[in-house]
Parts: sequence; C-alpha cells; structure tokens
Amino acid sequence: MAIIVDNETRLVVQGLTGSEGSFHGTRNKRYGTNVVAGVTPGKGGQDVDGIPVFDTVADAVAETHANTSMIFVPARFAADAIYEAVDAGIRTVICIAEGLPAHEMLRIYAYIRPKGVTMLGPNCPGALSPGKANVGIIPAEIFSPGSIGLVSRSGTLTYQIGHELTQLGLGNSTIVGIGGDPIVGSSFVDVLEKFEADDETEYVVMVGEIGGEEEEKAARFIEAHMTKPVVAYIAGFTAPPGKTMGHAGAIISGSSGTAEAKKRALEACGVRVGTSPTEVARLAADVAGAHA
Amino acid sequence: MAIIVDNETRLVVQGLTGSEGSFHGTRNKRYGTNVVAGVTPGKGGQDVDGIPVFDTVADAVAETHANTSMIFVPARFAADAIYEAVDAGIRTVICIAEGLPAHEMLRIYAYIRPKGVTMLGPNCPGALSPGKANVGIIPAEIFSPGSIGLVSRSGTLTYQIGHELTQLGLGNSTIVGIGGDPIVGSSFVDVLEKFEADDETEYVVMVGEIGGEEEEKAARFIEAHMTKPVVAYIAGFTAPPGKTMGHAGAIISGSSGTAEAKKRALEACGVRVGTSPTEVARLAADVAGAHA
Amino acid sequence: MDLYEYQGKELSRRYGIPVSEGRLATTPDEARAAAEELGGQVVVKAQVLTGGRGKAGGIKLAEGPDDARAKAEQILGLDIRGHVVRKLWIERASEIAKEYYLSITFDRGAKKPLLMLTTQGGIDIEEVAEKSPEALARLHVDPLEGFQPYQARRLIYGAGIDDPNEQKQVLALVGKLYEAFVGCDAMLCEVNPLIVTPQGEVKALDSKFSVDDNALYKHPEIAEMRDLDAAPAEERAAREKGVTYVKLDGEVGILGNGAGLVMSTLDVIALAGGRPANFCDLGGGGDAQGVVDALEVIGADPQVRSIFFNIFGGITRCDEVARGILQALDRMTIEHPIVVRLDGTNAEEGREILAEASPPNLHAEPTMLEAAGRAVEFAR
Amino acid sequence: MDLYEYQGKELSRRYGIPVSEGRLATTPDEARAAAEELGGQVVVKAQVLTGGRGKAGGIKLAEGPDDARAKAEQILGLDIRGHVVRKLWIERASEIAKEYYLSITFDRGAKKPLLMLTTQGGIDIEEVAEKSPEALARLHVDPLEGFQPYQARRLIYGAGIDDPNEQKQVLALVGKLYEAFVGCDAMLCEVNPLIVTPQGEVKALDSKFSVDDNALYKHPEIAEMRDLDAAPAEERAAREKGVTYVKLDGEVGILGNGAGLVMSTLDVIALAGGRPANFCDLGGGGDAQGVVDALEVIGADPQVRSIFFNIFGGITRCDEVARGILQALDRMTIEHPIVVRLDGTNAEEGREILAEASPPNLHAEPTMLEAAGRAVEFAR
Repeated sequence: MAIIVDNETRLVVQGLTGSEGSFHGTRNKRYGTNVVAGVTPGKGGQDVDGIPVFDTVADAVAETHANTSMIFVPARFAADAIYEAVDAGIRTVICIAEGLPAHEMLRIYAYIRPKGVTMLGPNCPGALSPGKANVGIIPAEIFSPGSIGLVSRSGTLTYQIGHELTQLGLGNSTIVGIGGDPIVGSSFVDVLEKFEADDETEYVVMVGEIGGEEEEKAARFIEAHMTKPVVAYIAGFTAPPGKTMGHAGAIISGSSGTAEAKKRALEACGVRVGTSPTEVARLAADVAGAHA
Repeated sequence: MAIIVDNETRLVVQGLTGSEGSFHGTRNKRYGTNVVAGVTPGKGGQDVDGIPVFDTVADAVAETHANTSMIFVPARFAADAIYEAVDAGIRTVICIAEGLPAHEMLRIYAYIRPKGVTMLGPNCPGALSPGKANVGIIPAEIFSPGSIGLVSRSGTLTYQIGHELTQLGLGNSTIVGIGGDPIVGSSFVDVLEKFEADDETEYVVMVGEIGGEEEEKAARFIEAHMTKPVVAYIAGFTAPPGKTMGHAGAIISGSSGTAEAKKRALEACGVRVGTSPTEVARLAADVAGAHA
Repeated sequence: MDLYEYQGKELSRRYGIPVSEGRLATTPDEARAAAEELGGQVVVKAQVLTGGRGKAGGIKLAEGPDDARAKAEQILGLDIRGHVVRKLWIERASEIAKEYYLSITFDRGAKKPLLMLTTQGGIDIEEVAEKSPEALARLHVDPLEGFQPYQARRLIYGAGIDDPNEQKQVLALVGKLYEAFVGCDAMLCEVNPLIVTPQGEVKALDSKFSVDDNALYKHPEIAEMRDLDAAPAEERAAREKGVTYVKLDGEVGILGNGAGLVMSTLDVIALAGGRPANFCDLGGGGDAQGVVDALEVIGADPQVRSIFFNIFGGITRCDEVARGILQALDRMTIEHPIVVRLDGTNAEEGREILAEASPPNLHAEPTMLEAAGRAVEFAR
Repeated sequence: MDLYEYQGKELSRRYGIPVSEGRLATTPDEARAAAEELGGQVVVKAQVLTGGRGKAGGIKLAEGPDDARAKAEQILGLDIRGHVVRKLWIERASEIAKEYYLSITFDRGAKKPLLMLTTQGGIDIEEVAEKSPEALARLHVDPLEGFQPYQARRLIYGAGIDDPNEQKQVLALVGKLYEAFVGCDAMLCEVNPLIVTPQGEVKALDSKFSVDDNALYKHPEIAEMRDLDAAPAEERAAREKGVTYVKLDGEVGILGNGAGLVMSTLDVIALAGGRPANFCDLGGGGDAQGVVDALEVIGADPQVRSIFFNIFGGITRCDEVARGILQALDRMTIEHPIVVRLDGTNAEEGREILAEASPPNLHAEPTMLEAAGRAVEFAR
C-alpha cells in the first residue's frame, strides 16, 4: 500500500515544460512513477519525453484521469496552480515550489482541508514510496523498499537519515517531506495517522526541527493513537534563540519550540529521540530488531 | 421528532433587546420554545422578560448551552451575527433579518455549509413545530400538530396554506419558511431531505414560486429519494416575464423558472400541483385520506 | 438596480477595464458638442435600461459633430420596449474585428458566481447557449477561493481564443471584471460585445451592470446613480412611499401583504376569470398610512375597476389593517368597489371593525377564492 | 522582514490607525528641527529592530527643541542588545491614562491568525500570558471568514474594557489592524502600548510590524523599507550573495546544503566537543560561485579555525560541488583546514575529483560524524 504516492498514483506535473519541472518530472517517470500528463498554459498539445502537455489541469484530468499533482511553477503562480489542481478534482497535491506568501497558504489550507485533499508542501521535497512511485526531488537511489515510514520537515536531512538507515539494511515504506514553511498542507500528525493506517509500515522515524509546536502535537498523537513504534530526531539543539536558520519554520519564540523542549515532549510520550542522524538510525534498527 | 426546531431547541435571540427581537422572542417563549438567552453587545447582564442577555453569543453558549440562534439584528450587522453564532458553536441559525447583501450571503453559505450548520433565511419567517417550538414570526395559532411537513419560500402564503390545511382538519409536523432571497441557507431539497428522515412527517406540502430553479431540483430529488408523498403549489402563473415581484427570488429569466415550467417539472416527477392555496390543501387532504 | 451603459462604463473604467472615451448628452446640441470634443467618427447610443437598442434604431454611427446632432435628434424620444430615450452616450467609434461576450452572473442554483465567455458575442447569449453550447465556456467561482487566474485561462481555452495577445488581455480583463463584480456588489456584470480591434486591442464596447439593492448602503456613489425618472410614474410614486408596486394590464387592483401571497392572489384572480391590474405588496406593515399610500397608487390607475384587498395576518394584525382601511377611506375618495378578505392574526376583530363601520363600497368576504370571484364580478 | 517603529507607524497611518505625529532624525540637529516643527514636548525614540529600548535608555522625553537635541545626542550611537542606534523617531508626546496591548500574529499551530488584547499593556506580553492568562483575551480568525466585528467585541469584553467610548475606538482599531495585517502580508502586527489618553482617545503609541519575505514582491513600497545596514556586516554580505548565513560564537565554520542538514551539522559539531562558528546554507545550489561566495563569508570571520563542508546530494550533485570547491580554492586563499563530507547523488564521482586534485588543506571524510570529529580537532 504505502502512503500518499504508490502504484495508483497518476501524476500530472504543473510546470512540466520548465527546466526544473521537466528535469524532475522525467526523472520521476524513469523511476517508474506513472506520470500521465503535464500542464503549461499555452503549451497544450506538446509533449515532454512522451508525456502529453495540456493547457489546463481540467483538460489533463479529463484526458488522463490524473489524481495527483506535482507543482513546479514559480512562487507567484503557485497558489493559482494549487487552486486549479484542487478544483479540477486532484486529490493529492505535492507542491515542490517554494516562496509562497504565508497568507496565501493560510487561505489555501482553510480551503482544501474540508475537501479532504492531501497536500504536501509548499517548499517540500515530495514523497517517495520505494519501488512504487517517486513524486518530487527525493534522490530515490538512497532508499530501498522496507517497512519504515519516514517523515520530515527537512530535505537533505531526510536524505542523510535515509542513507544511514539504508546502510544499516533498513528500508522504507514511504518517505514524506512535509516542508519547512510556516503553513504546510500536512502536519506530522496528518502523516503519522496515514502511517498508522498503512499495512506496509511497521515503524516510523520522525525528523523534526526547532520552531513551532508540530513535534509536540505529534508526541501527544503518538501516545494517544499510535500502536506502531516511533523514533525521532530533532535538529537544532545548538541553534541560538531568536535567530532565523533558513527555514521559516525554524524560528524560536520564547522557550517553547526549542529542540530540548521537543525532545522532552517526545520522550514523555514514549518516543526515543536520537541526538544525531547516525544515532536515530541505530535506534530505528534497534526497534526493528526487537520487533523482527 | 419534527425538524429544525423541537423540544431539544435551546434558543438564543441575537438582537433580543430590539423592538422586533423582544416582541417575537418573548412571543416564541410564551409559545413554549425554550428561549435560554439573548445577545446584545453592551447589554450583557440585563434581561428581557426573564431571558438573560449576554454581550456575545460565545458567553450565551457557555452559560446556557444554547444550540439554536434566531437573528433579529439590522441588515448591516446580520452577517457578523451569523458568523458569531456559527463560530460560537451554534448548529441551527434562523435569520429573520432581511436585507443582507447577496455577496455576503454567498460567502456565509460557502463558509457554513462544510460545517454542517443548518440555516434558514435570511428574510424568512422561521420554523414552527406545533406543540414543540416556534422560532420566528410564524403565527402559531393558525397551525395544529399533525403529520404534514410544510416548506415554503414565502411567509404569508405559507400562513394561507396552513390555514386552509387546518380548516380541513390537517395538522403539521413542522412548518419551514426558507426565505425568498437569492441565496438562502437551506433549499427545498435540504428541507425535503429532513422531512423524509423525520418520523413525525408523513406527507409534505411544498410551496414554491416563480424564479430560480429550486423547485425543479426539488422535483428531481423527490422522484429519486423520497418515499413520502409530496404535493406542491407554485405562485406566480400570471406574473409577466421580466418583472420583479417583491421577492428578489421571484425574477424570471428567459423561459426557465416560470410557474408553468415548475409545475410541469414537478408533475413529471409525480408531484401533484394545486393551482390555488385552496386546491393544494384539498390535494393534501386527498393524499392524507388515501394513506390513512 | 440596473445601471445605464454609461454608468457601467464609468465603473468599468474605475476597475481598469478598457472602454472607449465618451460623453453624456441629453440634447442634440450636447451631442454635437460631445462629438466635437471627441473628434472623428462617434457612435450615438440611446441610454435605456433594456436590451435591443440596436434593432430599435437606438445606436447610430455619426461622421462628425453635425451628423451626431442629427442622429441624436432621431434617437432622443424614441420608445424602446417601453423605455423613452432621454439620455445619449456619445463615444468615439471603434473598429471591430471580432465580437466576444463576457459576463459574470449570480448563479442562484449553484450559489456561486458564474463566468461565461464566448467568441460569438454581439448577439443574444441565450441563442448561443441553446444552439452551440460548446462555444460558451462556463465556470463557477467558489466565493471563498475568489477569482484565480486559472479560471480565466479555462474560459479562454474553453471559448477557443487562441491568439496569445488576445489571451493576455482577456485574462487581465476577466480578473478586473470579477473585482468589479465583488467590489460593486453586482448581481450581473456583462460585456457584450467585448471587441477586438483590427490592431488587436481588446475593449468593452458595451457594459451592463446590475447592483444588489441590499448592498447599496455600502456604495453611496453607486446608489446616487439611480435614475428616478426611469421607472414608470406610478412605480416611482409607490417606491417613494415604500410600497412595492408593479403595473400590469388588467382591471382588478390588488393589494396584499407578502410577495408570495400577492402573487398567489394574482393567480386566483386569473383563475376566477379576471385580469390583475397590478402587483402591490404592503410588506410587513399595514398601518393606515401604508394602506392610504397603496390605495392612492392603485386608484391612480385608470384601468382599475375594482380593488381586492387580500390580507393574511402574521406579524401584520388584521385589526390594524381594518383600522387602516377605514382611515384611508376617510382621508380619500375611492370610487371603486373594494373587496376585503381578512384572515390570520386578529382576523375576527378586524372583520368586526369593518362590519361596524360598513363603508358603502366595501365588501367583506370570508375566503380568498370567494373574495377573488367577487372582485372579478365587480370589474366586469 | 522586521520594520522599524516609524515604518510600522507609517503603515498604521495608511490603514487609518491613530498614531502620533512625528519626524525621522539621524543627527541631533535633525532631532532639534523635528522637535521645533512638532512643537511642545516630544519623545525621542531610538529606532532599532529589537525590544527593551526603554530600559536601555533609548526612549526619552524632551521639553523642547534644545532638549530634544541633547537627548538625541545621548541616544544616537547607543548599543541596544547589539543594535547600534542610527535613527531616531521624534514624536509629539502623549499623555497616558491607560496602557493596553493589541496584536495579530500568525499562529502556525492553529494555522490561523491570532488576535490578542489585554488591558495590561506596556510590559512583556509573555509575562501577562504566564502570570494572569485570564487577563489576555485571545481569539483566532478563520482566514476564509476574515475579520468580523464580533471578534473585536469578544476581545474587548474578554479583556474587560468596559468604557463604551473606548470600546468603540478599539473595535474600529482592531478591524483596521487586521486590514493592515492582511493587506501588508504581515506575520505580526503588534501595538504595545495601545494607550488611552486622559481625554479618552485611543492611540497606537508603538508599532511592531513583521512582513512575510515571500510576499514582498507584492509590496514594493514595503520592500524598499528594508534597512540594509541593520544586519551585521557579514550577514549583509551573505545576503547580497544569496547565501543564508547566521553568525555564531564558535570556531568551526560550517557549510552545508539544506537548513535541516546544516542545523544537524551544528549539533553534531557540538556533540563532537566543538563550537560552530556559523550557520551557512548553500541551498539547492552548490556551483562554484556559490561555494566561493560562502567560503568568502565564512573565511572573513576571524574566530574561524577550521571549516566543515557537509554536503548530502539530492538535487545538488556532489561532483558539481567538488568542482566548485576546487574552483573556489583556485580563486581564493583559505588558510584553514577544510574537512569535506560528500554523500548522496554522484558522491563517488565527487570524492574522486577531490582525491585527484588533493589540495593541501582539504581533508575528505566518509561520514558526517567522522568529519565533524576531524573538524573539531583542527579547530583546537
């Protein structure tokens, strides 16, 4: 089964004819993802590496029954692209594009949530279900199929941890990058809920970072609702208070949202927390070994 | 059981201290409606005929567990009042106030619909479940308890038909005035659906008028989903095309929306249509007699 | 509230929608002066709140000032579907390569604004919708999402506009029209035709705005645009008195409370073999002054031969209405027979009050059907 | 992007929020002239992008022009929490009867804007929230619903403001502040204190705006408000080069790709017993110029003793990064030892490229932990 992307995924790439869109779109296709369409206004009728391009998402959905969209358009067109996808009936939106104004994302979140649309991002690396589908920019060669669900706010940190897992012989059901912006379409809790329900996932590794309170919420959710073991990693123990560290998500306000506070919250809910990517991978191996 | 208002109704009146609000609020209370609170900003702590007044709906809900709101504030404050009620957790909003801008109502409708809130109006006479509760301005003395559900876009026309039913010895489960504005919170279909599910309702009388396409939609709904007999009345057979007849709802555009077209649509779906209030009451009596 | 073309264009201009330059004129001399100011060819356009101006001779091309004066003379005073032309819009003539149609309406069924665009503009849109529905691109806008550029793109591709330069202009124009639609609390914004000039410029050649009466309090500058002289005299008089009145063709004057009941009363009069002379709704009121006002308006219609007063008391109390009727008859002289039906709240008391006073030309009837029959008899 | 008080007040004024009249001054003489223009008592306020100005002596009352000049001399050049005062806001002094607090923030957890109001203004809001939470009225705004007056009423009653005249002014002010919040794409709009004068007038005495960097393209006039001189020199240099750089206190210079990985790298350095000198994220890039730019910024920090180059290739390809490093070393002289860890996309190729060239001060390590240990050793 896996979550978010799998063999049932029929992908439309919004912005397929752009340089990044075509690079990653065709890369996803070569991986085996069922990339059925691209959308670029004014370029309907063309194709990119055999993938037909349409003027509108509605046309793409009508012709190809696309059910998932990957968004690779410039920031100022991204909100429009997300609305277009959702209104055309797309059920899963993966927004790689970054730089969306937070107020726009606020409205998008409020708009799509009651519709039951699954969204990752903006500013996220996408989702990869090894052996099934890769939607986004995650380097698939680092990962192998397996039973660990991996969810993270960060891109390269995810790859680092995935790499360490692979080296210990552990594979993944799905790797999910939720994105580091202040408002993203899916929270840790949203993804943990899906992992809990997924029959291919047996354990979960959660990769958080300083700022916000999503890790704390995840801790409470894990304690209350999860039967599958979760181990966690939090980045930013040495980040000084009040400094912005690149991710808009990683702003510390007051004492809440620190790595230490998050670690304590998770441990209080029975989640083991590693202090380095290497350690969290070993914890995951422990858990997997204990349950094997 | 009845629908929309009944013995479970705990009513808060927004605008209770105004002249209309106090007149109808206390009238509803005397009828037996459980009027638990009023709201008028700045008048919290006062009371109207023993009904406590609060500054905000949130306070009223916290103190009195109100679950239904009747809105009696001037038009330009009505949208705010509706949002206040819904955000305070009120599940049934009955907006007697008229004159709401249509664009505001458009946004309200889109906002409350996914929340599952039941709304009647704006510009509606309210709902009456004889012997249980009366919320609004319907003169209860015309009606008696019984098994006919009555739903209408018009106020006085409803009273006329109710009066004719009563004279034939027929009573009502609930009388619902949905309001005549271009955008109202509940359509005929919404109310028919509730009547179909209500165990006290055995037959339904629907009172429509020219304009729009709600009666046509209702016809299709009745054919597809209703087991209970429905008879209908449509006002406006002699209304000339293109003239506005008071209700904003009653504007004819082109050939659709005429009384004749609505009558044909209903009859095509097996609904008997009376040509006068008297005839529709007789049809209802026929149906009730046949099923008795 | 419907706006004239020139008012709609004024609003369009405020929202950045390209329109031609023009001047308002109410006399041939003003039309001449306007044409002089504008220079070159101008179009003289009757300003009336109805369609079909072109076919009725209300739109004419003029070669220059003198010709504009002459054309204005021909058009002023024309009766177009019952509307007498009293104002002209003189605007710089446009070259037309293509005629499109664009509108935003309030779709009450879907409870969403509806965008429509077709390249078959300039004619009746119902005809396009009926004969070649595939040529009419339609799209609803979710009111919480608001306008998004993709909606305009779907319309443009759907309607088959394929020139990139036109696409770009129409894209911008749809966004601005939607802004105007929301910003003015409009129920309808229609541009027909939306033209493309031989130079590829896209422009609104006509403009039809209809604004929500309930929202006029937010837009005093639009409220001021109301042309009080445009409505028939009797409807104007009624409006001033707060009575909803629509003139019809028959002989039975009708007065009731509530639009639904009054419409039903019209139908019942027709069923009884008569013809209603008007629609007149007292609304929730029914006090003496309201009754006087309504009776004055109805009585002023020379076609009226009898009056049917049909009241069902809800908030309106029948005893008050009865007193109102008596006071009204005191204050004014009504020649016609008046048939009164009172029911609902305090109906008994109301009937007693009338029976006691029993004015000579007033006839009480117990039911709506009987009362209608009587009123029709009197009108014969 | 944080705005200065005077900039926030400029935006406040645009949205109709009452603020005191004032002038900007960068020298004592300008402060004197400003005070003269304004007349009467003025307040001389340090403009710095940090809090605690009052306690640090950055806000002073002046009796007139000469006094304003004197006070300006005292304040200009002050170091307030690491921010040197270079600008002053001279504003007409206000009499203060009460000090309230009002803010709108972006609540990332609730994914909604959060309104907060308390009558205990003027001090640290976290303190109020902690010590008397019941005094702090809080309410979320649904972004699709937008601001509605009832929200302001709930705040006002919740905070216990009971003077009707104040209620009315605060009601209007909350609405305007929300308009500003949405209209400017702000992440924070804070008024502390919101004062009530002895005459009962409600006014924003301070103003803190923080605007979403991602939305600045919509607001060129706000984008222009950015004070390039406010950030530390090295961060400024980095920004100009498109590198995300934050100066820290340690000795190990750090360079990586992706904020999460770099934060993790900082932690791993600390675990290995070292102290990171900076946070530096190359982002998705990693071409030669990016590497040069980043190395220049890091190398300019005199505290740096070694550099840890931690790359995990995703979109970034390790071979390109390796070439970038070599080109950078060609173009500039780096004295410090550089430890490089390459993994992910094309890591093999990257390592080979480095091994082949093997510049003297460059040390490749296979894992992040080992590399961190080595970099810390070099920094000792």
